[in-house]
Amino acid sequence: MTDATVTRPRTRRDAQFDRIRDREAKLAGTTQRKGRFLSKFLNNRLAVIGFAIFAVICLMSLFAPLIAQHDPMSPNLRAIAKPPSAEHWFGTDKTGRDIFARVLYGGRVSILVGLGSALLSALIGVIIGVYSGYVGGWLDWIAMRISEIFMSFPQIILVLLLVAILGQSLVNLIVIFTLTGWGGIYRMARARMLSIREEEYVQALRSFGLGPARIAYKHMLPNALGPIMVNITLSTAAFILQEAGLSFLGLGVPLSIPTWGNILNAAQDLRVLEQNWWIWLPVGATISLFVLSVNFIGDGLRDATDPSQQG
Amino acid sequence: MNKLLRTSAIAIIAAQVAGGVSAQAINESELSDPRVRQAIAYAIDMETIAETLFEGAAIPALGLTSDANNYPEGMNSYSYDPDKARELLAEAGWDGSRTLDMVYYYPDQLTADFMAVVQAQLGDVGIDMTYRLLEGDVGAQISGVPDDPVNGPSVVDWDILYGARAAIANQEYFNRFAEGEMPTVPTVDALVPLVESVNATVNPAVQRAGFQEMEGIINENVYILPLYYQQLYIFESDRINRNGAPYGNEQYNYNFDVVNWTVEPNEDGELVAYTNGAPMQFFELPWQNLGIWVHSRYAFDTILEADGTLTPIGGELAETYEVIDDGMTFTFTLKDDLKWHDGTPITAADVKWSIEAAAQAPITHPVVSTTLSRIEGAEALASGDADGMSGVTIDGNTVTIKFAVLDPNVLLTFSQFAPLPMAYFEGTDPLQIQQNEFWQKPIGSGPFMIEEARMNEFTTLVPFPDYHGGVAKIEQIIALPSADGDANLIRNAAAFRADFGYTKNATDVPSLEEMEHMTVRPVNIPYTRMFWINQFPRG
Amino acid sequence: MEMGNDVALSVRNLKTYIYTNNRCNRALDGVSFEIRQGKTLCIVGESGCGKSVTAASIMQLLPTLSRIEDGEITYHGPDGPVRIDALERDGAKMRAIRGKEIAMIFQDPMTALNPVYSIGFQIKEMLRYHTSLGRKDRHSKAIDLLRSMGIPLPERRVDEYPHLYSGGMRQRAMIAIAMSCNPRILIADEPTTALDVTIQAQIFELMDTLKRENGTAIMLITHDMGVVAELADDVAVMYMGNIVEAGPVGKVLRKPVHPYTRALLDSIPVLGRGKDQEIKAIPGQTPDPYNRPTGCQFADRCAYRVSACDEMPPETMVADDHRVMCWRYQEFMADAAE
Amino acid sequence: MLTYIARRLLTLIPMVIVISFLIYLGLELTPGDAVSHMIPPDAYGSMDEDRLQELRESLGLGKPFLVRYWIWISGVLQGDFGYSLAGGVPISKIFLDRLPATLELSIAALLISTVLGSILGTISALTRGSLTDQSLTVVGMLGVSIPEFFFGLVAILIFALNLEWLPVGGRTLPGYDSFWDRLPHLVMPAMVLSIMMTAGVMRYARSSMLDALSRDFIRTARSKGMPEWRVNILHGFRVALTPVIVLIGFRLPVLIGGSVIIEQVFQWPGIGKEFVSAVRSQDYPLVMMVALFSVLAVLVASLIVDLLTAIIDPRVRLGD
Repeated sequence: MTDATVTRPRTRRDAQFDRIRDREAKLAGTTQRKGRFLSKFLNNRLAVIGFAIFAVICLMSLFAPLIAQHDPMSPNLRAIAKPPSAEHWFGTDKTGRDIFARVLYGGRVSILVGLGSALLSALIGVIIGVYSGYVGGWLDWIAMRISEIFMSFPQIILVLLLVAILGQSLVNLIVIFTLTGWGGIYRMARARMLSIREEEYVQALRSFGLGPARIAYKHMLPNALGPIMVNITLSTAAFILQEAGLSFLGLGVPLSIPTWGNILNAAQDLRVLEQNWWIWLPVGATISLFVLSVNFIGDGLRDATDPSQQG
Repeated sequence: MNKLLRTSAIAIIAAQVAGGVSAQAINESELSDPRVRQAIAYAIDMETIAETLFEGAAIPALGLTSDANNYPEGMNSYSYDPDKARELLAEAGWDGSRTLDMVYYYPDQLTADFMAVVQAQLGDVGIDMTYRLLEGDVGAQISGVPDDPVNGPSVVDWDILYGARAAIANQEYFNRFAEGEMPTVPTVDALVPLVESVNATVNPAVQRAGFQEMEGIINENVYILPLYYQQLYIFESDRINRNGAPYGNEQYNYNFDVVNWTVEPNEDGELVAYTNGAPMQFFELPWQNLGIWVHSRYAFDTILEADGTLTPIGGELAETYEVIDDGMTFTFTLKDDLKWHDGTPITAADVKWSIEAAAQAPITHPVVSTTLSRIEGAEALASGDADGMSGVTIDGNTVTIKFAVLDPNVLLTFSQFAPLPMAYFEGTDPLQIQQNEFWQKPIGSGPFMIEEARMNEFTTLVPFPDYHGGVAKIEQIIALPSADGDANLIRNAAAFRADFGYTKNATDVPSLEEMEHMTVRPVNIPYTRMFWINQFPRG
Repeated sequence: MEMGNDVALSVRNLKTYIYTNNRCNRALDGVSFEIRQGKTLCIVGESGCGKSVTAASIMQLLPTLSRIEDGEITYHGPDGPVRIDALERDGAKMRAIRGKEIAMIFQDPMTALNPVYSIGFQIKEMLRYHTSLGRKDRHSKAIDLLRSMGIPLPERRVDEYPHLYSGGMRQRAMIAIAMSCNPRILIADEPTTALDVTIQAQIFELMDTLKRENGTAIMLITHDMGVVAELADDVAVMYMGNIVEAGPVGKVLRKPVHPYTRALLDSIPVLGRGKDQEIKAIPGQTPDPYNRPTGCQFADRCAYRVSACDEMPPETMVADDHRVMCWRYQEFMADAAE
Repeated sequence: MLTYIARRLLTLIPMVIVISFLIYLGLELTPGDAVSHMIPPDAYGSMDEDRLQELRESLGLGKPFLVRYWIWISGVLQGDFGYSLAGGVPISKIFLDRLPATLELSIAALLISTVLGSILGTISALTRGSLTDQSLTVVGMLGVSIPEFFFGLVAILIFALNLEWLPVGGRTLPGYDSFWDRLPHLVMPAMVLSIMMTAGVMRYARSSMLDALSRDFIRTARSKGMPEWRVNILHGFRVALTPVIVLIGFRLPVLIGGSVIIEQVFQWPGIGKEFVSAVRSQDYPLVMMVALFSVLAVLVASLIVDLLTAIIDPRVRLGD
């Protein structure tokens, strides 16, 4: 028994420890273990919140036609810049379009751009990176040089250059983001492959006479998936922000298509900024929440997949 | 002023159009059928758009020119009438299978909003339309003319262009209707001689008759659909006192008597005024945008002087001037003791050189350039057969200009034309005159001279002590590089960093009006926004 | 166990739990022992048995997510006994003990030294906080220490960074740091595991010399029975957070009274017994630390298991300096005697 | 060291040449050129196309692509950066004018984010799991989740227009000659530009610090009885610093890129603002030089990072 005269002062941590200890004492003997990955992810409160927000925003955008009561494209000149009401939850914009509907439909495009470009660049980066990282040779050399060229630009400069060269359109924007984004994933995948390549099970597989493609994609790739997923989430966040930034410069998705960036761009007008908060605040908050949620997810994934991070 | 123009327009449209429209397509394009174009005109509720979206900062248009004196009786106002539009479309056999491709080149939000509204209104009568912003080489994309002036196919790759014509001379609105000049309209035989006639006379009555006839034909057939007249809005802070100087078309040079303006002293007791229009990288040649930038307004004087409506009213650098020989000769005498900002005298030789250089410079304003190209010897100079224009002669302070072809806008041109000091351009190819380093800190002739020019940051101007019209009272003008339609203009104005200036951007107007220290004055200017409807079949 | 005057440190019923991953690992579940002045106590056991946690508890160097639940750690210093477990973890009093009174060397000299500071800096840092030596004296003392640890050219090497040292040299440097303030107790946590065998011998020789010359009490954590036989005065055998057997080295190694000690001894080759010696692996596996048996931790792997083993056995004195935690040590002793 | 730097710089040359060729080729493929951008579209309808063609010829735009590229690249290699097409201003002059502004902004943002980010990240790591740590993490995440132009606009609304504490934009005004005069202009853009990076540095410093604190030598330092500040700062932070510096080094060019948008928001007369207008007006020589400059900045920054790492971390030897 601890001598009462010499105990250290209790801290917040002690209470936490007591809780764990008591719970363990109760559970002694029973076992209930989820997969380590899932349990770690679920234990990360922020990641779970992030995933919930992400899912809600995605689903609402996906089912926009069912949720939105108004056509996002149809102006109503008799209801211009009206504040939020029962009829228009987020109010109307300067042409009387329903902002709630626009945010939902805009989400479709913005998420498509963000997630689509991130997935595409991951696909390209992984396909090339995994193979060239494992096999090496001239393919690796060329891919490496190309990625070096792409990566020696500050991203925004490269994006602007490509916008100038390819022109402004939704498809072009996805292509541009993919072009600027694949390099990072490629290098990461390649580096992972280089280290995994030295592991014994790979040597063993090779001795079984499996083809390099099969070894690389079927057996090695799964071991590199964690960081790749993290990278996809972070790219998604970055691309969505960049889409908004390009809209600000007037070089983003054409204004005829509602995207979060295009909607938020109305805040450039000082009067809108000062007087019509509902035109920019909901969409600004949506972008930020969405990006935040993606970042939370990425963080959770990182912790969950990183074996070096215990506790 | 706004109201006034509108009521006069309405008075005229009260009369009914007496029709003479060939109501059928003249080639394979449905848009060559006037009924389809009329339907488009009826489908767009410009009145409501002007009132709501543009918050009154647009005047629904009737004709191409905004001057009601140019309209014949019985102009059709095409007031919003969707039923009529549907009826006309049905008559024309419009089956809705075609989606019109609308293009525009203004990158601002308001234009995009306007496009969205037009899209909805056209959709309402059964015309599907998509819109897109033109990028890259806009000029090439909007100006190609088909080889076959009736059947096309069109060179431009769109159905409707939303754009504008900003003109100082009314002829500019119609000149493209000359034979084989118009990218969107098959040659209209009735218009060809009319275009010629308004360009070949200095008689206002003859010109007016021509304009009226052309406006009538265009209105009836909707060859071009004028949408609204752009006004220009002069804003002025309560610190500025113009002391009675007039307000006018700020995009061009007019007599606004800046010498006599005053401004409330700042904390240090200095008379400093802020404006916008400072250069970003270089000062623009004042022959292109004739009065937009800070230097062309304050640092350069023109030969003649115009009033706020750009009607020439007297000499500026010229003491006296005269048009003789039925308009074929123009002569003027410079004031005595005129000086450039570097203190050297302004000579007739500077003027002659400037005329010759402007005639060769590639980006000279079209009206000025047309006038100059009609001077005797202009062709020889252009082809390189001569070093100067034989039609421009000097004698002491007097310059005499002989024209080979009559030009209706001589006085207008010279009221906008600012000579440059030739000494700085020795050895410069007029083609590359803009590329001269002179434009980092130009030497001018106007009431203010450029004190310091930090590109993209600010330009300061101070009174020119030797100015022929007296020394300006404002001690310093600080110009920031924001411009018309730039969001920064409003921010600067809100932060008391814009004491006077102008904007054409309808979005800016309410913002400026709400600022307590700001007064905004609308000015009618010749600037018409319109739809060019491509009436050639697309290739 | 008698409490002699020569006791440098006593640990009584120490319980240290680790709380990572929102779970509770009862890493030490009631451990008692003493370290005597001028003597070497070896703590042996498989990895994960709690040896290092014991050392960390004494130094109060436990990971953040862990705490001493119960028990006493008493340091018998020159100024009278100090209850270490009651001191604030990184408080001034604890810090005054660390390094100065009790010093520690670690398993991996590759990582235990800070790569961005020179060896000299890391020795002098210690002198600066625990002695009143001036800057120059500290420098020459650092050189002396390195020299006495057998590092060649100490004048030059004192300013070199750890990555320029070989493994063995790093551990010597580590010992130099630890010994710089003449601590009364030296805790060595498997100091040679990461080193070559030849280097091992040199390091141990060095430690033994220090013990003899300075009277330092040494607590040596190891899993190498050969080392124990060589260096130890006393031995404590740990298994899953308990000391299952403790006593003088001669008794414990020669006549173990706990089945685990026996199994441990049988599982390693002993130098000198020849090639034919029988090596027996311990059957079964150590239990999941988060899911411990309620009774004797070794029961699952023990040939002597009976139903009584489902309860925790008490510490029993076999002799006045030899104790064991086993319900059936008598049966075991009887068997062993045959 | 010097030979290493020289060699690294030499390897940059082929890289830069390839990149410049690719950019030149890309711009070549876009319709239009600087001349067509000299004319406002509203006026284009009445311009004399032949005259413009002459101007094209005189600016050398009519020559075949490879010839133009050759003229350009040989000029650059001889130190002649060419002239901006629109105004004929020497590009070297544009650079001299704009670069200080961009550097001033970038360095200010870099300083703010480095200091703030590493302090907050270290605090976060030292109080790991606490409320402070969690709030810092969430705030940091929020910082990287809000579009920066939006941040900028709201900052202008609040600090410049409502509170009138700071100017709306620009870098200087006539008579503001010293840095201190100009400082109020710098505050908002630098703060806004640094937000994202502060969050990034904080996050990185936290994990780097956590990593350092979990290392064995920290335990060694504690076992030596060192005070906590010394353990955390001298031993932990010092080691955690290396990766943070690497990150910051790599961020410098990103900052130059990131300032593109901030320069627009705050009318900051820097390279980024120039780049956007050059891209819009297809001023090839200028676009090329800015792009090349930014590429060089990235490559040189990575070289500097390598050198810095070598200075900070004695284990690192520069590759031979």
